[in-house]
Amino acid sequence: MSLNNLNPHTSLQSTILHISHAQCQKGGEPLFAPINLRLERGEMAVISGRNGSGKTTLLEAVAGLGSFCEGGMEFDHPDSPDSWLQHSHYVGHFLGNKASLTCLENLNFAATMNGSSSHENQLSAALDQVGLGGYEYHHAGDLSAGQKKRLALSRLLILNKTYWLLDEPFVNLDVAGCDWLFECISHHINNGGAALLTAHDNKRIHEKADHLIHLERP
Amino acid sequence: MMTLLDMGKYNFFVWGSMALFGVMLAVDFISIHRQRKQLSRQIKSRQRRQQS
Amino acid sequence: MNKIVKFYHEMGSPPSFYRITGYWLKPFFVLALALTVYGLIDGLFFAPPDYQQGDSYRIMFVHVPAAWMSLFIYAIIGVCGLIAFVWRMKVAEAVMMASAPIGALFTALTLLTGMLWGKPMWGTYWDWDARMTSELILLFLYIGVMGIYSAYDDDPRKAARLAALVAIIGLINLPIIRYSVEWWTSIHQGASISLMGGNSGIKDWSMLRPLLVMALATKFYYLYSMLHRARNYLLRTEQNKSWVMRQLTEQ
Amino acid sequence: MGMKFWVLLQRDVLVAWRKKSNIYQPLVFQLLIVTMFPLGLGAGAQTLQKIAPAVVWILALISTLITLENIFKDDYEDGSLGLYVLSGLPLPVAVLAKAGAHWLTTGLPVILFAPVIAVLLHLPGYAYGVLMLSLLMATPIFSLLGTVGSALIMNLKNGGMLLSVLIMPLLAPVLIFGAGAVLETTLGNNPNGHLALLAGCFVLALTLAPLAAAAAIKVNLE
Repeated sequence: MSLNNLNPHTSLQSTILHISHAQCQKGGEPLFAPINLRLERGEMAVISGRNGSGKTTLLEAVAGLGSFCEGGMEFDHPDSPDSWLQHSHYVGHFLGNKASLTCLENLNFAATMNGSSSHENQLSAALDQVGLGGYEYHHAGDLSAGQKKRLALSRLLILNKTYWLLDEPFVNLDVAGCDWLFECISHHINNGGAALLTAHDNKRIHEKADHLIHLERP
Repeated sequence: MMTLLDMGKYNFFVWGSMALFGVMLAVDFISIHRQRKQLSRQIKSRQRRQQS
Repeated sequence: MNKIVKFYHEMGSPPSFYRITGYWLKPFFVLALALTVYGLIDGLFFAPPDYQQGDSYRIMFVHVPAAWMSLFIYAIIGVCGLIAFVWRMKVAEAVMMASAPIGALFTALTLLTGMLWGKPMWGTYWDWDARMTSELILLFLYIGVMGIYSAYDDDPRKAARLAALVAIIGLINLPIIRYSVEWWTSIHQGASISLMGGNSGIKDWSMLRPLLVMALATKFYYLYSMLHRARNYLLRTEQNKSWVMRQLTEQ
Repeated sequence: MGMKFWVLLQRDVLVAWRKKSNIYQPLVFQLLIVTMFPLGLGAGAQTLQKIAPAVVWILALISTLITLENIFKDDYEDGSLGLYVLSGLPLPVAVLAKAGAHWLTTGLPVILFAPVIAVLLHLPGYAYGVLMLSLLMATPIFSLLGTVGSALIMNLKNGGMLLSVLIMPLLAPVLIFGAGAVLETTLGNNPNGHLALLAGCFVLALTLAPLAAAAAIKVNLE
């Protein structure tokens, strides 16, 4: 699987994501001790913690689908301050594929919703890259768990967003998939992208991470 | 005295309404206090659990 | 002027709201009890019988105040819902969720006493009269608010905000319901002697006095019951705050 | 922004079209229930005719009510809610798109199917026009209020019952005006009063429901 036609990122202004002593809560109880993070382009942060420590809740809060009960986050971007949604994409535990739509339709929907061009060949090229070559007209519901994960990850290749928010991306992927994903993330980082992901059993990603956040009890 | 209480043939309806009024407000009154007692017991035991 | 502002600020913060309203509970209850006893005795024994309905109209002294209360309390729930939703005030959430049960109770009381009054007056326990129908729909509004709150009982803050939203939607909808139901009955069966409409015709002060006394009595009881539940609500939702423990150990 | 609105609407119609069940479900439900009325009331044309306006209307309302629950529930469960909530498309506009898609896939078939139910209940011929017109104005209201209800119970496992309790008071006036219009025509009077008020309710729902649903989604996502 070649990575050459990964579309280059937009102009390389310096953008920084600040998360300052943030805490999330579930049922009125704070889930983890306050955390701080300063994520710039070209960096990767990995969040780890035992099950139920609030990794997904934290990632959803950063993506904009949830909220912080303490502290908060700012995204300072030179020309448009509150454009976090334009610069980030979230692939969550619930992958976001519509079961009764085909892979192409799912991808096309995600692309148009985020305003990036969606030519047929570009979409199928992305599907090839994630190893879903022949599955363009296959219903997303009939795919295996790993293939569904790949379909969700293929969105990242189409929407050129600088900040990738991935919730346990390596789960359900086979060895080849993990290698490809590791390769793809590193390529994204080297090209001036940034990634914030949760993973707890993958040694390789922990070594590559610039920031390692472990969620402690509150 | 009895004539005073007699509401003509509407005894059942008038006294029924009054009884209903009394009973429902009493139920509300009792449920408040039961809720209160149960709540303070619950909080105190939680406090003891946290200190121990 | 700053006395009022200070009072407003104090009522806004849960611990001082809890402490201040603690003193008002006893007086409200005593007042409510006294007024009820006086109103009922006055209404049942001293008010003259109605020339048309004889003594059955005395149910009005319980039915009409309850009906007024059911509407009055929903208006309060709607306003508190608006405050709680826009300014996220904990005390407004407490007052809203504390008023809902007592409001539903008064609505149910109105429906039941209305049926008991309907039997002697119309000959049937239930008649789809304009006021009774909108009272029944009001009961659904109350059940809606309480239902959405208890559905999300794992996260009290979110449950309160959703209940506030449902209360606001209900408040906007209330006049529409009353108007459409009024309009609907006026087409089908002409203006029957509606239960609540009857009292506006009362000229006799000795009939009106017990009614107003009872209306006041139910208001005081509402305040007592609501403040009590609001304090319980604050205890429950602020459990891990320090002031809760202090308050409990004092009493 | 308009493009995103159409894409979301298109996707929803496509999903509904692929999974034909929620297009047929209301129609089969109506047929199922309408056959019970003659069995219960006897097949006399007079009795059926008297209740026809109300029954046709109530069946249309209830059959749409049961499909309202999963307007947002499906999207919440498979995660695609995040795609359009985080896409920069204003939430009320997204809600409008969802309501429009739901209306196209369930409201329209209910309107087209209503005459069939009316024939089964001996509704007089001259009332069909007003029936279709009143349903044309009412079914969008069902969809719009449905988005509010569905957004409120989005992450509940068994919220269907609660949705009906929340929506019923809002639908009461719509039912009064809608069924009233059809009833008036069967009695030979002029239904314009009812239809005008129904149109009023429609405009109210069109403007307020998206705001309420958007607020409910924000609260539910927090």
